[in-house]
Amino acid sequence: MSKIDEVRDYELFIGPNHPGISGNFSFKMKLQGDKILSAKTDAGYLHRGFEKLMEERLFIQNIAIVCRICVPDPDPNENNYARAIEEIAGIEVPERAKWIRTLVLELSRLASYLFGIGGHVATTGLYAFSNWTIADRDRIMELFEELTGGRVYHIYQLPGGVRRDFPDGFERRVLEVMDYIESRLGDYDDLAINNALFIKRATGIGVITKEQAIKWGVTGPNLRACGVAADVRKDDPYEVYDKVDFEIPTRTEGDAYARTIVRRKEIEQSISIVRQIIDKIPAGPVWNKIPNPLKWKVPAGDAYVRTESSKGEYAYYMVSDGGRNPYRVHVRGASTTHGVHVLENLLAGSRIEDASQIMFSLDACPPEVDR
Amino acid sequence: MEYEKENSIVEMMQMQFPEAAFKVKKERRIEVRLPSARLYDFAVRMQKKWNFLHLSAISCVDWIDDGEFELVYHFWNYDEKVLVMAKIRIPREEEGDSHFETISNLWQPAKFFERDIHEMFGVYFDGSEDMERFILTDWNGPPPMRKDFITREFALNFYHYRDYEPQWLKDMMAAGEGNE
Amino acid sequence: MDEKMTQRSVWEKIAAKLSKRSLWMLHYCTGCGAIELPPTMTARFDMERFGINPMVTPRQADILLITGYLSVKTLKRVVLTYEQMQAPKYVVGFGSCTINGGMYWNSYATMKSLDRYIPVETYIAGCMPRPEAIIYSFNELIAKIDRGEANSWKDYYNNYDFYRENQEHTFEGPIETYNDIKADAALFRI
Amino acid sequence: MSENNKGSILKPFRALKFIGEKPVTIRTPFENRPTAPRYRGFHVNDQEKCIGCGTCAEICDNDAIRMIEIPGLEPEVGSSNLRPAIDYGRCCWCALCVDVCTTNSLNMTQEYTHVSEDLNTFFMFPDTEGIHKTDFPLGYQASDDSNFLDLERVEMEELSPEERGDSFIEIVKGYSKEQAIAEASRCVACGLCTDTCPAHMNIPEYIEAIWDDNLSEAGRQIYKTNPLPEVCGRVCTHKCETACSIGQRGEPIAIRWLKRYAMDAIPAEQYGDVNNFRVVKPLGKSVAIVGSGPAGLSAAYYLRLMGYDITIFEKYPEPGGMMRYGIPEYRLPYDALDKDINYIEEVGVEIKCNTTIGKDIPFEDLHRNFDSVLIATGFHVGRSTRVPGTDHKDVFQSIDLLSKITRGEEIQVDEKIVVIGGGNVAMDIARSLARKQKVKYGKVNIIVTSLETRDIMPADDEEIEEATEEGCVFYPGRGPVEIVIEDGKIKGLKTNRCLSVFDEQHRFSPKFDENDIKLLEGTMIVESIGQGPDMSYLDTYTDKIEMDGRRFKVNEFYQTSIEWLFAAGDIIKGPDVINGIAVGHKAALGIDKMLENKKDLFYNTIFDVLDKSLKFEEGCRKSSSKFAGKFSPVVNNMITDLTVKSKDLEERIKKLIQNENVLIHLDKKLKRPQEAGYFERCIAEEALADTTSEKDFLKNMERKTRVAFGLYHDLEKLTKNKELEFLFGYLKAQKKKQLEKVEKLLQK
Amino acid sequence: MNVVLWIIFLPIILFVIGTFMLGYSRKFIARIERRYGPPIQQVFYDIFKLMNKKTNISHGWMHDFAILMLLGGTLLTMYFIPVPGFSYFAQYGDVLVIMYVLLIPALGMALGVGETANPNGSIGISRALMMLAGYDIPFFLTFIGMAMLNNTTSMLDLIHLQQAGGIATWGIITNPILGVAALIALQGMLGEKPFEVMVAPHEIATGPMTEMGGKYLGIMMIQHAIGVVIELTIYINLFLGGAVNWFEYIVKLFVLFTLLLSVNAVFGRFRTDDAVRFMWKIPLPLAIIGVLFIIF
Repeated sequence: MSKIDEVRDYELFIGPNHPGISGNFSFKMKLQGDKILSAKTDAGYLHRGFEKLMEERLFIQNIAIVCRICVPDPDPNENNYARAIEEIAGIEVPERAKWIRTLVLELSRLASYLFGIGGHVATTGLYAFSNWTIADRDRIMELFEELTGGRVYHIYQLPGGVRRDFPDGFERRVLEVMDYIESRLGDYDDLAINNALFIKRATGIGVITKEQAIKWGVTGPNLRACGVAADVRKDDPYEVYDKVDFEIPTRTEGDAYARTIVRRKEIEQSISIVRQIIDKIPAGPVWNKIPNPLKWKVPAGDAYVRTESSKGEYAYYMVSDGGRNPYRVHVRGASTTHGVHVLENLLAGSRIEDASQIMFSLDACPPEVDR
Repeated sequence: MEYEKENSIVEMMQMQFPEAAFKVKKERRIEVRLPSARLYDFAVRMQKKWNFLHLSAISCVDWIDDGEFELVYHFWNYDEKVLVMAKIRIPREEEGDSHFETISNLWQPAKFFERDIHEMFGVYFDGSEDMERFILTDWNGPPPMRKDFITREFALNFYHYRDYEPQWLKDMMAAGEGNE
Repeated sequence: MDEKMTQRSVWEKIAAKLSKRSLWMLHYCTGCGAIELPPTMTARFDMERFGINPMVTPRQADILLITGYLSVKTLKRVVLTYEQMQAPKYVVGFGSCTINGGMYWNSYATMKSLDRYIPVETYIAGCMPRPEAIIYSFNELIAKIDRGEANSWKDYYNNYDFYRENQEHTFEGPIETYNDIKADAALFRI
Repeated sequence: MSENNKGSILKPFRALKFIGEKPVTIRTPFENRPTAPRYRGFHVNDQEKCIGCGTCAEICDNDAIRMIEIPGLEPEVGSSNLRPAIDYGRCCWCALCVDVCTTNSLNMTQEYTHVSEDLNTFFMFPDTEGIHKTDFPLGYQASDDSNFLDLERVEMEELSPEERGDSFIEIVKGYSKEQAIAEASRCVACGLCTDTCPAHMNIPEYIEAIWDDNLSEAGRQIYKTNPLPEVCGRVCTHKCETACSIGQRGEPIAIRWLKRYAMDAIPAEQYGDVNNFRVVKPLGKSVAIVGSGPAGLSAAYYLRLMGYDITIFEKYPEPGGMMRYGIPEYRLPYDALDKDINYIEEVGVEIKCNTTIGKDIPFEDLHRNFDSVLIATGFHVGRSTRVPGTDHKDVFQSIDLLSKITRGEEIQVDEKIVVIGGGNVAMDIARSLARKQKVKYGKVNIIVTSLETRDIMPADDEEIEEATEEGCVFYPGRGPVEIVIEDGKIKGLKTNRCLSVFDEQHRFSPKFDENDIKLLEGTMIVESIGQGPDMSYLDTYTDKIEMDGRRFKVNEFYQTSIEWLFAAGDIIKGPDVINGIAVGHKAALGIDKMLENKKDLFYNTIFDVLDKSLKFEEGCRKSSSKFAGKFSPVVNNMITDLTVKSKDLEERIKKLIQNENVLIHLDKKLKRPQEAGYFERCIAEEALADTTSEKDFLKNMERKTRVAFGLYHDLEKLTKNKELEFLFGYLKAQKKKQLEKVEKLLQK
Repeated sequence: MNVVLWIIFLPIILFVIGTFMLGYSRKFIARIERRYGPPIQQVFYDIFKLMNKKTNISHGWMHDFAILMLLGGTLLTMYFIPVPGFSYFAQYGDVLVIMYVLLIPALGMALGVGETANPNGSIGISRALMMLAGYDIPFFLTFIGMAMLNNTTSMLDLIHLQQAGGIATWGIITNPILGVAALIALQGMLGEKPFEVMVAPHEIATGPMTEMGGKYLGIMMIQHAIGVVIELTIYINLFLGGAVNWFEYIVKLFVLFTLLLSVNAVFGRFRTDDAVRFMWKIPLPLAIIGVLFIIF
């Protein structure tokens, strides 16, 4: 590096309180002008030691804390946790509970996508769009509130089923909300998705090729934006995803815009899944009683369960030694790849104005990294 | 036959790794226990030959009573749609780091997981380019995920907790004294 | 408190009346409670109606929202951030975690009571608080400013040693800050 | 959205249409916007319904629920004086507490706004009104569909009435291991049973051990307060099950059967190992016990444990007293009884049977040969109804018949028998006679009549049911008028209807309807309306002992007015086995105190520890130490009450005894996570004073704890506590500091 | 005497108009975002609050001086711009002077922010200067064009000419090409989206303002409020026939501002280089064509 370069290089520490970072996260960038030479992520601001806390709590108590691992999309956590126990202990889940769980997962996905694309568009300065999507997301929050009793943290999926059945008329209101969101999609497209300026900004940013994506361990919508039609819901079906009909939208460009488009298209798929669920859901009990949770030992064993969260592959590795507490729970957050080295790889060589766009288009969720 | 696909994969792998113990856990889940020295070979073959392109995660379990760490590698095959959990055990060092070889040159995600395990358990992966502290940069204690570290104990000892003296309690106590 | 109120000059009263209408909060998601901030900020609950706007740098902000738990790593940044904010500044603690550790009461990584590290103006119960509760708390804060009672920030200047001691205990060593709080206190006569 | 979408610059302007549209903003956020009906808001607790079981505190993730003692609230059977208070600095609104509540008293409202600068307001005592005393509709409520508790008991297999009708084989088959574990897993370890049990057995602990399949631990826990578990596992009146919090909405835990399972599963020869019995210190002093009933055996066991030489004198050929001679074999097989008694003999208690005090040995001799005497002779004389005709030869006392059956003597069994009495003894004799009838005549014809109507009959429901199944016919609510005798033979019992048994002051004063007369036919009448003591053996002492009404006047340790003479069992406090055991245990402590004069030591240690804990707490508060504030203010007050307000030891002791359960409460505190380790720390500090090594420390600590909380506290758990190790480190550091300070001073 | 009163009150009047316009802009955008938005006087509260801050961290005398330079430059510009009823200084200075003094605030800001040594601020300033290069040339050309068209460099004369001829002689009618070019440049000058690259909260945390708090930010906001009015006034004076009275003036201000805001509300921001490229690709050629039209 020549002397002049040395002078021109400087370090910029972005975060943790920076609007261009999704959540409490930061990275150190080496810049030359406004070109990023290299970036180094720095996580741990949200570290609470979940995996450790879980080891010191009863199985039942953990259902209240797992949802905190990823706040925008908490339900895959609950689902993973419940399913891991079910797999180890061999607990059967009633059919209706499976459908309800799928519904909850899809609603959560919808909410998260609305949040995610709103966030991405907002990084380009188009705040009207995020105002819309987040306001519309609130409708889904209200559905959750009605079903589970909580807006954000649902604490709803128990090992063996779900905590409560639908309240009266819930199906109708779900459909209403779905209709509403569907009716809004046109506005979304007009304002942002088909906005020439947004397209100009988002295309060609943070391009991941198909080969890179697989090598870097990219999953979820980000992988599908690179042309790989992989989805845990299809490949490794859980709950009732093998009984509902849906497509996996893919794009081939692998850039920020493609990622957002994939999410935008998946909103439609999710709406369709939710409608199918409401249509097909069978009657029956929603919870197979587990033993008294204060005196409950899960037999020794281990299980690796995966879900497709809105961010990508979300997996739990649970080990039980036959005691009252899980012996070990390893949380594989979807953003552990996206938020760290995929981000580092993409940032190197890009420009500072695109940094936050890259982060938001990856929809990286720092608490998943930190746990 | 049940688990036909899984069994055929196991058969194929068993030929190459006769010393490994395979088990089909359930649909799309295969468990294999390996001697730790064979893990790297296994990983190379997994990626290059058997097309397990996705490293889903590396988990570490601290079996303190056995004096061992268990490393569990979760490999996913996009085409066959099968997950292989490769389990190895390495000795657990009481003081300082345990050591094991890295696979981060094969899979990039391994970088994160290995770094994470290093921080949380104190297992150093030789050959990895980046083993710096990451999440726990401000932490001075032992690797927290080790079983001999008890977080409740540490927290109660280290942090300050609040002492409430609400009015209703005072009232209640006052009323109680009046009754006596 | 009554004494202080009577001591307020007319100008101070007018100033309080006007400045309570504009409160800028720092756009800093310290914890999971921040998930309810976007709905609060955006169309559904629209807190800009009450003059509350998200601001991106601590220099411009009046309110620091501690949205839930703080890991020690974040706490360090929060202290730095708080010191960079210009007085008068108000801290609002969100939810259980800021009061007595909340969910993470036995975690090795999070602080348990916020008021040991920085003075806190008001707390909101909830895990996490709903947007309505957040707006209600802002309303309370506004009323408090109007009454001239929102003076917790002075405490940081006056009892700096207390806060610094707790900070250093938790950080297990001194931290480097950019502001000399005691000198500032003398300079601005707080 | 084609693949190569360049987008549009004009379409975005469509968004301008929203200028004219109504915004989606909610206009009134300051008011509490109504939430969904299921919302998880602040807690409310129906104080009337709440029983203070603490299950909510138990399941809480965050240690957010603290059970506080309510002054003025008296603990009752099945409800404690604790109530939950909620720390909103911890709560995460997961509502697990609602779903686990045993009574459905804890619910959540739709209220969600609480903003305050005063942190004390975040510690809330939920009542029906909620945090701001404003009316909000209920939100998340307990529902039976998703209740975590297992309300149904694991069915106990029994012999069918046909199978058991003609034999004295034990009816109840007992749990298998799987059944027992399933049943034990239902327990929420609230400890209400412990409060109710006369012997204050460590019920949650042994149930937990059973659930853990750790039978030796279960045995150890049981033997702490009950040396006759096989007996209690079968015939206990199980007051604990009435108190059981699961019983609030479902079937209570089968505590009795679980105890029985645990003891049955441990072979007799392993008792010693299980219990790890060791005589603390042979003292060379001796105690005589008259009567080998539950009270006598219990006192003997615990006195032996303390190091005394015990001799029990028994009138009958075999030990066991009423347990052997009063309870029929189908309820309590002699094997089980022998198992218990053999163990007590094994540990070194000498039982002299066929020795009647007053006849074979004069009472005076006991005083001369032993350091202390405990009389536990029980009630062996049946009471008569004294209606005309009771002196007929075919009128029997149930207690005599039962003991004859046990001794294998032939008894008269007629074809038609009338039993008078509604208690368990009446059931026993009725059912025993029914068996005899079945053998002799092939059918059962027994009439049971009692003053009490069916709903207030003192006998256990299951006893009555089983008796009915076995063919006994009940005529409850009838009082005997006279025994009709014709030709020297009994024709039957003339009864009239009983209107009420007790008067308004709950005194026994039956009122009869003279017009409703009925003859209950039978040629043999058995009276079973109660028993009384036979105190003739006391000889001259009868006059010397102060009486309190019809019973002896005793102090809290069952010491009579004669210093060396203690009394226990039915003659003091009846009427069942478990009370006998409890009284025996306590009398043993009394004897120990009398003989070893440990009284002051015992109490002084308690108060020392309490004082110390208070000072410790104060110090912690002052130095803002991390240990401060883990101790609920109520307990603190209680201790202050005991320690500071009265300096006089006697007065303190009196106060301690006034609240009989104070030790149990303290002991419970030790088990609650919030306050656990608190006393331990204090004790540890004391123990540390004269220790050098870690081993010493633990030993010392054990000793101190044993003395302080000798009866109830769980020593094994304590010594295994991981916290201790780190505590030791902490204390060692403190001590080192102190030493350093001293050294510095010395240097100066 | 009249002049002295104007000198004293003009900044205040323009400041009041400016705050209300900024308040209006927030309200306008809020409606598009489907919410109510703050009260229209909100900006005034904000400025008051900032000026009332108890502590104000300074980064050295240069920092303080630069802030004053920022405000001073703006006020200076203000006096050279004719508004209804006051054109005392305007008769001495012409468009070229205005062009020159318009640059002073930008330089002031550059100096001050340089002193804070915050990289975000430095990036913001470099972006601001780049944008300046982008919009200033087309804007300057439109000045020249209008001056050439009307054969005068005096803004006062330009206004008089347009007012004399009615709507038909308004600059936007006589030379729409220049009008459009200037409008686009004006959007850039105001820093409205899509040219909001200088502030760009998501990218560089409000750029130059990063280290500004309390009174410093307050002064910057006052400057911004007055600056918005000045820049719009220049456009009105050049292309929309100025204003005869204050009513007309304010109406024209709001109409023009609404037009610009509509674009602001529905577009995101350009990347810096795209923004400059856009300025040079569209307004600059347009301006050149416009000028060429006038020349030939």
